Amino acid sequence: MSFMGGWNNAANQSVNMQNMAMAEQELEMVSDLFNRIVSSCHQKCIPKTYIEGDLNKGEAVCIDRCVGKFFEVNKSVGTKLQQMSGAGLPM
Amino acid sequence: MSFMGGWNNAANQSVNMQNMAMAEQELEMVSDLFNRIVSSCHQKCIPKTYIEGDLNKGEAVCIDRCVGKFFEVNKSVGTKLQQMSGAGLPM
Amino acid sequence: MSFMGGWNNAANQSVNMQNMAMAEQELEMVSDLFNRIVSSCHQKCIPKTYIEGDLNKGEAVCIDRCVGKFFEVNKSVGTKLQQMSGAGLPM
Amino acid sequence: MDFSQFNDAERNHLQRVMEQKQMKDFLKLYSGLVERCFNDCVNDFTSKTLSSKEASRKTLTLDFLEGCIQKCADKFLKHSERVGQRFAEANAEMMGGAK
Amino acid sequence: MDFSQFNDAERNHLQRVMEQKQMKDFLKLYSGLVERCFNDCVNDFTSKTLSSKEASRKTLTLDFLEGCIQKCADKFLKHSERVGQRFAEANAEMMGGAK
Amino acid sequence: MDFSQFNDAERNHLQRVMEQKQMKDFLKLYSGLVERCFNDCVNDFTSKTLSSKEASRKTLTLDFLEGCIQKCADKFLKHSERVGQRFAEANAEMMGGAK
Repeated sequence: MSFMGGWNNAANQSVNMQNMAMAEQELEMVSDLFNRIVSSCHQKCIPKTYIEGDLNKGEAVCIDRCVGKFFEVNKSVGTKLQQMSGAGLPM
Repeated sequence: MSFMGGWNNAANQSVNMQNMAMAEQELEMVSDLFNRIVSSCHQKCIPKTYIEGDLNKGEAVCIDRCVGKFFEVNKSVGTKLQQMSGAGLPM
Repeated sequence: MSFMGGWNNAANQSVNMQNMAMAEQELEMVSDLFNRIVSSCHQKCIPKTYIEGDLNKGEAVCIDRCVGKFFEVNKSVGTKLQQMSGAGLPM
Repeated sequence: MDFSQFNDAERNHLQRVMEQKQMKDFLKLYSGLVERCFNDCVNDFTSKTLSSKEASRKTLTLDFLEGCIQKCADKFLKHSERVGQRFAEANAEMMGGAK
Repeated sequence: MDFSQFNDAERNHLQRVMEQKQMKDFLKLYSGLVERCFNDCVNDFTSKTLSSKEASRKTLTLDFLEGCIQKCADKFLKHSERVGQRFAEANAEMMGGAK
Repeated sequence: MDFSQFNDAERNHLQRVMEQKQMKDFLKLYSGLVERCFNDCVNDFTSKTLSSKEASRKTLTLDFLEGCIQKCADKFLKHSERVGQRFAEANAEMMGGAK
């Protein structure tokens, strides 16, 4: 019964539209970040001469490091912007 | 009377929202495809030295072939993705 | 009392959805124009060798002129498109 | 797209959607054209206003024969129109083949 | 994202949002792949149809071993998949660290 | 934009729209900055983490004077701010001229 409960209750529950908008925005941000990483790391790691359809060893290692470094930059810039925002600087 | 019928009937007809969403998505896809072709074929066929405002013969022929080839690639990749999707591969 | 009036009246006023859609589209256009200028002028005026975090004199002057010229082009092309649109040409 | 599958209310709805879409596409064409022609034609920032090489001073008098911006805009519109024609043909063919 | 903070109605709502998002992301992957592989592989406009160097003629028979387009598409999908794996790990780590 | 043509309910509505827009624009600025500075500064994938040339190790202590990423981010924000000032002036002038 427990796993069915969700659907029975759902009709009587109210949906907090503001929370939903925030959750949707978070989903949007994660998906946007993913798409940007796919694009940047493709440019950095995959040569435009397509000799084979598989990823070779060098490309695979490059992708792993590229994703890691992109996350580092994303975090570092995010921290910077939050500090500025908190300090009341114009953005 | 026939061509007026549409507007008289419309008020009593229900709009299938799911069908509408699918139709809107199809419109969106066609328009997105068009914009990408405009952009790619401009890059491939139009030199950045603007000597004249008209398309010359070579540019016009290039555009025609570019649109045709883009459709070919679009179809080929679409077929590939459908096969993978049908085969249950992760995407 | 005057500056509070707005909020008291608001509940009884109807919102013209068509006007709102047009106003939102105008906001969207202004914001889109701004983002394109930021991107184009960054490409034109800021070298990719980041020697310092500040804008130097040359970069600052370049940005000012770049924004001015972008507005000029925007206006000139807008005029052109309006004339074509008024003349019933296909777009 | 095959519209015969829809009832009148749905066709009315899609009609409105397409009109909004056309407006949006027009604005996109406009802003894309400005961006492209600016990037291709304007490279000199030693002066405050567009040079005669960059753009004809007679823009407002419909004289679109001189200046890089004007030629670029003209050519881009003709390019878009030609792509539109070929696109419509290829799309119709694809739809025909799919039936 | 932490879903435990939401009630069932909200979870149902987000479920539908995520399904729509997945469909949109798939279409974006599709169109991005076409654009990228077209731009990288097709540079010859002296012929009307794709050359064998640009794309294998046997596309429809699943023979994806020849032709630039096919290799490019294959590689791009594998690239996206690998980025997805690393992304999920890095995201999980970030979320763990934030608690 | 001239707001005097709207009634209070409409102004309230537009107020909310603009607040949402500002949030979206901020997120766009953020992601655009990350993408740009990553592409311009990070080109070495022989190491797993950012080198000191790519980014200062002291990022979290507000030391934004060293490292390509930090300089790029600083410069981009100052660039955006300056474009914003000139944009507001040019926009006001255009609006004034249109009346």
